[in-house]
Amino acid sequence: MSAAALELRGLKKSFGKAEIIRGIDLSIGKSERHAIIGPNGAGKSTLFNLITARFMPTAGTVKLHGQDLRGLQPYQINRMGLSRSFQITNIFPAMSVFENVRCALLWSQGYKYSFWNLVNNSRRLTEGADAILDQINLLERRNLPAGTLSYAEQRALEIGITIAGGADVIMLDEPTAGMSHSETDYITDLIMKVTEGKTLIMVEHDMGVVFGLADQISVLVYGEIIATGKPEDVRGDPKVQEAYLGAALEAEH
Amino acid sequence: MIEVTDMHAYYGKSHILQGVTLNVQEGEIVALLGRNGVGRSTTCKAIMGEVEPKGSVKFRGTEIAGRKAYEIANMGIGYVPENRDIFPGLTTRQNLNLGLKPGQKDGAGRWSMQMMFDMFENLDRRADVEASVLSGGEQQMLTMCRTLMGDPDFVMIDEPTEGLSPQMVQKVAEVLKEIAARGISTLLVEQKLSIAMDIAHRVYVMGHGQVVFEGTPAELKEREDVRKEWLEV
Amino acid sequence: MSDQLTTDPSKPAQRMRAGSMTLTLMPWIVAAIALILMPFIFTSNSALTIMNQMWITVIFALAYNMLLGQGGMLSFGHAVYAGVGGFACMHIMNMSDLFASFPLPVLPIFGGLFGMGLAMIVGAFSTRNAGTVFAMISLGVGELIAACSVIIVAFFGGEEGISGDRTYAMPFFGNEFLQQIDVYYLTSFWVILAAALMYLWSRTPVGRMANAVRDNPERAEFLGYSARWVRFYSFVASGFFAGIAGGLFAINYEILTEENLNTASSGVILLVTFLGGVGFFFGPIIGAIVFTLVQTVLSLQTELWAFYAGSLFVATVMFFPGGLAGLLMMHVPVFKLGNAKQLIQPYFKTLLPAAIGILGVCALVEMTFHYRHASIGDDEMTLFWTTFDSHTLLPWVIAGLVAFVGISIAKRNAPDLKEAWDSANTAGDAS
Amino acid sequence: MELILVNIIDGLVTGLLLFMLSAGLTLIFSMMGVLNFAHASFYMLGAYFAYQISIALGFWMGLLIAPIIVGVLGAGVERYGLRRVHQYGHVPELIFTFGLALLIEELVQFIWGKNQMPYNVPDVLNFTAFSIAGNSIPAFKIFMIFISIAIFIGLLYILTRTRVGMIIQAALSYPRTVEALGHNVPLIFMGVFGVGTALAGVAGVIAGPVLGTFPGMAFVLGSIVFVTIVIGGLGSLWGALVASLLIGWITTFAKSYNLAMSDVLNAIGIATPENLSEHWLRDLWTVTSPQIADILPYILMVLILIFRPAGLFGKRHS
Amino acid sequence: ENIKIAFIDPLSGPFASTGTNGLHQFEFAADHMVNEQGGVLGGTEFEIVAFDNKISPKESLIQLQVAIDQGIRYIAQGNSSGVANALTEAIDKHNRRNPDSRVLFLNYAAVDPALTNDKCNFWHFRFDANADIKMDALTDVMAADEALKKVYIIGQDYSFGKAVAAAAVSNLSTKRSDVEIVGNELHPIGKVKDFTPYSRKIIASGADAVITGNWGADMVGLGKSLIESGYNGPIYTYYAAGSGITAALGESAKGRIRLIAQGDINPIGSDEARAAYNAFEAKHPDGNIDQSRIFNVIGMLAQAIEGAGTADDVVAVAKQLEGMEYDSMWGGKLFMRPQDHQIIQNMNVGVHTDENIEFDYDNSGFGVLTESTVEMASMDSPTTCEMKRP
Ligand SMILES: Nc1ncnc2c1ncn2[C@@H]1O[C@H](COP(=O)(O)OP(=O)(O)OP(=O)(O)O)[C@@H](O)[C@H]1O
Ligand SMILES: Nc1ncnc2c1ncn2[C@@H]1O[C@H](COP(=O)(O)OP(=O)(O)OP(=O)(O)O)[C@@H](O)[C@H]1O
Ligand SMILES: CC(C)C[C@H](N)C(=O)O
Ligand SMILES: [Mg+2]
Ligand SMILES: [Mg+2]
Repeated sequence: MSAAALELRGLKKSFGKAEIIRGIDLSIGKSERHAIIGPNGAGKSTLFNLITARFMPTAGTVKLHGQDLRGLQPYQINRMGLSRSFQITNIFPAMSVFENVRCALLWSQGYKYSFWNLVNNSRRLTEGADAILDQINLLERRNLPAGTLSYAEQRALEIGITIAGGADVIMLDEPTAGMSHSETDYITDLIMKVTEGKTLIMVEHDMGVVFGLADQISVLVYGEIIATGKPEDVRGDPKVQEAYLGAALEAEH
Repeated sequence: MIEVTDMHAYYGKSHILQGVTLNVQEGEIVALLGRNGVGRSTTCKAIMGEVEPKGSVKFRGTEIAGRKAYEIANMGIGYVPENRDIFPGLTTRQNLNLGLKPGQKDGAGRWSMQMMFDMFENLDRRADVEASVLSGGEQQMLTMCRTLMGDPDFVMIDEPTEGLSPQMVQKVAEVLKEIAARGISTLLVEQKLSIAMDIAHRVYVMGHGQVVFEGTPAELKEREDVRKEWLEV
Repeated sequence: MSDQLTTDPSKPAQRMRAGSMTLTLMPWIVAAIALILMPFIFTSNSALTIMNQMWITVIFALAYNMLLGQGGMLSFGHAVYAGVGGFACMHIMNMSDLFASFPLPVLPIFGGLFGMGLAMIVGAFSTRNAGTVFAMISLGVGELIAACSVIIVAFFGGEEGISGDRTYAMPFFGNEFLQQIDVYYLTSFWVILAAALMYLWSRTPVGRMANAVRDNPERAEFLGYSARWVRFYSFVASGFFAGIAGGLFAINYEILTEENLNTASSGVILLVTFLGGVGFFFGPIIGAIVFTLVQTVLSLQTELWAFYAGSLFVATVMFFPGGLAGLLMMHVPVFKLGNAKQLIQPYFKTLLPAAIGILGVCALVEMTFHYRHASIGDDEMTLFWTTFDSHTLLPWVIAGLVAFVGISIAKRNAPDLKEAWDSANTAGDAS
Repeated sequence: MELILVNIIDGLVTGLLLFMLSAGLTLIFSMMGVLNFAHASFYMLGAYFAYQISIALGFWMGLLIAPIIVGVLGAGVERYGLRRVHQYGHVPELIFTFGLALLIEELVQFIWGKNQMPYNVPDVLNFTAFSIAGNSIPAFKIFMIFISIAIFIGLLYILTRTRVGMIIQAALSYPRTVEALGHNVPLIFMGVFGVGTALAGVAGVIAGPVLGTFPGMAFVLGSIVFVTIVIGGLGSLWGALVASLLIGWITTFAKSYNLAMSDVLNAIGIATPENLSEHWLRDLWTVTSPQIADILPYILMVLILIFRPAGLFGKRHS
Repeated sequence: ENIKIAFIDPLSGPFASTGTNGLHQFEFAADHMVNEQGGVLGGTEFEIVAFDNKISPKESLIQLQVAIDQGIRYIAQGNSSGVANALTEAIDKHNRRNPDSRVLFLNYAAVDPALTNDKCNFWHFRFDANADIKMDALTDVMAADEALKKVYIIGQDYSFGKAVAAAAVSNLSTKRSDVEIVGNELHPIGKVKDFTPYSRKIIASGADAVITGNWGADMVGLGKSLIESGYNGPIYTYYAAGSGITAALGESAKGRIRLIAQGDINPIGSDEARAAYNAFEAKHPDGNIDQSRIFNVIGMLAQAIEGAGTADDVVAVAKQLEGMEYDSMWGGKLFMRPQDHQIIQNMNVGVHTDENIEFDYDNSGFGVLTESTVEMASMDSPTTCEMKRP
């Protein structure tokens, strides 16, 4: 087994008395597309938050490329090449759509906290941001304040910001929620394209997307992973059928 | 029940709704379909008075266009917004409590807090935590329940299944049927065609800020052209 | 509570318009020429003094807006950075050997460095949070340092402050800055330089990220930037430019007192910045100019100047939440559409009577004030270059009539204006 | 020893007066998010109105009517001013109240002039309740204590027994949604603002005779009321009470005892430097407690914010 | 063309009351003493131009510049020695740098001794006794009180308050070394909300007398709270009269407040003064002449201008003022000491009472009754002034 991109060991998280994540061991290999599915409130977003240091784990370790993330801040983790999106849209509402994406490019292009460079002078920044906007079909809306986009457009922008930095581990929390079928298909393709050769970790309730994208699927129920494996295997797993997929799977396909 | 005629709405200068006409009858579930960004949510907001409507909106024969949102709500119209708007700082229970109309007692109407907890066991478990930490799906359930607490006679539900697990989607579909069964009319904005087609009595398809198709789900199924052009399926 | 008091960028008042600032040199050249020509138009010394005061306020307000408009940080104690910079310069002026070793125009840099130093110390703990926590820490630190001014007499000179003499610096090409006009050009040089630097700052990566952190600090963290450090850098930069303003103050007035530090001054700069408009880079410049005029020129005309100033603020926030700059920028689309001509007549028909009506109201206010408070027998008053007896009916009737007629005409024509405005904002129908 | 007792009583009076102001402010600030800089101006209006009414109808009618007028004015300000500004965000609201404070001060001077008003303690209460070692405690102060306690109990009842608090908190984040649930948010906002300012009015009526009724009385109070509610924790009535008392006592004691910094430093083992008058820290060595009494609350606030950003009784913060 | 005098003092803000009252007295004095008498130099009138400095040094300097630009050559100011210190320095610099537009500084109330000592300059004239002179006279009265054992000194924390405290300490130690100073402290100016804690401390110290230089709201607050808290000794003050203070203290302070000032109001110094005061009352029913020295400023300036034969050459006018002797209608002779431009005059100690009061303050029935007078107080007091004359 090659060194995992992300490795979770004995991860636990409680809020007060409620134990939400109850010991998760999971290792996600390099260039793997890994989907995490599970019922509402199972702890999927919490797991994302633990990995990206939005929350402190109660116990256990998270390793990114073999390096322990304990005590690091979100921005430090991001700099190590991990980027995430949010289930509840989290963009810069007052800035233009273009600036939203450009900000996402700054650190990865090495600008750091510099105050001796002018952003407008960098073709690489402008072209990079426009390329992303093109991919997420928002080029036309480039100069609008992001807060005035429709819901689905904001979701698209959320993904754009996440992938802009070119991180090699990308985590998407319900990327297609609120999108229509055609957009969902489009975004699925896009995700497929931009995560080529990268590690993708994704939470999604749309089984079409999950089975279309994922190499590996983990099923999270009540803070525990009850199954991990290839899509076919997971789909057939009776435990999973019972706990999560139920009749829905049939209806979907 | 509700009768919208030639309704227009603007955000600043952009003309979003360009003459929407639709109606929902007593006890009916009507689905409002369309691509992203065509103005379905705006239609709901305009009916609710959150966005200023131009044109006519009649509720049980009374003109409500131009009234304040709380007046409209107190006449018996409920709205479940798409972006959830959970009140942070308040617990799940308190959020539900705020759904009650001024002066309304819990359990006095068609729904009670206990029923909500029975229906969505997730909410029961998280009844007393601050609602802003609920999972995405839980927030979705909470918003719907919160509006129902006010015992509306007509509800507009904006994408209720978004972010819900397949099982929960089924659950919500059942709840929607239950809502109709209790004599409440529903305007459903839904992305998941399968559900809309399954439970709606009638559907409207929107495009370019107008209604471009009206009919039963069965009729829509037959109209390949409409689906191609306006729904991109 | 942490997020209550950042400027909420989704509200129109605070929106820093993206892309509204292009990197052209034109406005700067025009500004520089204007600055050079001003003394030829306003020749008196007092005009120079007032203009100096304006440019100093401009720098200070721009520095303040680096925090408020761009960074979303509301400070109630920003005067201390300018003040401490100024005090430091005052002490340098009084160290005759050191002071004689460099020319005067260099002095503000020291002010900047001291302002920056203090900002680094305070910023180390205050920028951890934005919102109410930041605002209240700034208030507390501001009060603390202002109070120190009367306690730490060695540095702040107590209630009397510290004074010095700018002419002891090394002559600058033979100039000893004896006259106001010399100081004017020094200040003008600095205002252009500082404004340009601050403008450029807003275009740098940290400057851009300041906006991002203002909008959504959490998301910025997930893009690799520490919200706290971004705030810290903005804060320190703002402290630097505030210190420059303080240094110029020291040169211009040759005295610094507690007043340069206290919360009233901090409050004023907030008002000034807001009046101009926090959403635009040049907003604070307008604010500083207008406010200085109100404070110095209007207060010469009427005792009730603070009343008018208060009304101005209230009216501005109520009707033009984008500040005066927002009001100006509203017209940009009209110009772009080439429809500006359509507005001239309706403006003329509405605003002129409105202005006259408001003057009528002011006259009534002044007359009431005079009637109530002037000493007995002192019935004469002068208003708008006319002297009359405030105890007779005629002037009241006239003023009342002017007010009434002016405002009713304005009211009657207002719908036309609105219509014209709407049509001017719609493309295509310019005939 | 006796002085300590006297100071405890004085501090209590100061603290409770502060509480009356901060109670209204915490109501407005925590519920509506409005940093009402004009709050102290409403306090001033309370004093002036009460003075004017007391000339005609006596002190007690002033106590009754002045706060009502102030409350109605406050509600009017919300209705015709703040409500409009509210949609633009909190900073414009703050500027609005800033401007308002300026206007009110000017208006007061316009009407009543610049001198202090002879607004005095009513005769029935103008006697010495008791004396401790030559220090008299006026009956009026005892009266102030009772009024503040009554207000505290009343507010606690309203806040804990009604849904108003919840509705407003919700409306702070999503006013539209709350309205869509059938609550008349504007009316509630107006009510809260009215009640909050009326409370400030009460404080003015009561403090006017003691602290003086003059145009600068609002400015003098300045930002200390904000300090109080921040130390106490926004939205916590108990916090406001505790913080007010704390500030009342701290400042009273600091002013009543001439504790010098050199004593403190000597006590912890740092020797006073030789030739102090030359020393660059000489001003620090000679600082005495009355000199810094008024900034102690600010120091306390900064420290609390650094270590406990939610304040003493504040509910939540990450 | 009128002779303009710029009045630069606070007309708005917390100290507006003192400033406005001063302005009224200036305006009245100019009209009454000069304009109605036919003006100076054969018909030129005085005109007072008011400038609001909001008691801020910075604003004062701007207003000074504006005044100079309007061609004004006489600057009157008095409220707060802090502002006076800034102004005198600015005027000195201005006159050095701009010999064509020199101005004179007529200081009518800022009494920090430094202004006529270390910081003295040729352009500054002080028409009020400085803090040292006043304290000298005040302590003479105190020293006569055999029962006096313990004294408490309290004042505002700025140059003037400090000067008062220093003078009190040095005077008491020479005149009555047996008197113990049980307290000597400064409080921030204009910022104390409630003086109760200070009063408690004063009472607890067992003081028989309190000395304070407080003015404005600080005086009212301190006085009221001392009396309310049960203090019953005398309070020796500089500025406890007029501007609402007398009314606020009222009955409770009767016979307790002693005040050092120049000029006789009760009993009035002369019939001329009585006529002037009555005329003033008729014009300002709510006002007081609580700074009678303002009339002296106008009178002496008029005399100096007549003497110089010009109002434009301020050096000539200043030379006339230097060493001028002037008969004040408020009683006594005034002498402008040439070494330091400090006026020398009779100093009165009066008491706050409602008996034998012809001219009350604030329409309260109470006023200040002169109890004792020191003639030409501190005529020979030393000065460190090294006057540089142009
Ligand atoms: N800060 C917190 N404090 C207390 N409970 C929390 C907190 N954050 C999350 N929870 C709870 O933890 C559970 C898991 O939440 P999480 O958001 O991880 O669910 P999820 O699997 O992402 O669900 P969904 O699919 O609905 O988004 C939920 O029941 C939620 O209420
Ligand atoms: N506050 C706003 N200001 C300006 N434009 C807005 C605003 N809100 C929405 N819009 C625009 O109005 C259009 C319709 O928005 P609406 O939210 O009604 O779409 P929708 O049909 O509900 O789509 P979605 O599936 O994305 O929710 C969109 O193009 C959007 O960009
Ligand atoms: C007007 C006066 C009370 C001023 C005071 N004597 C001072 O020197 O500051
Ligand atoms: Mg989730
Ligand atoms: Mg929508």
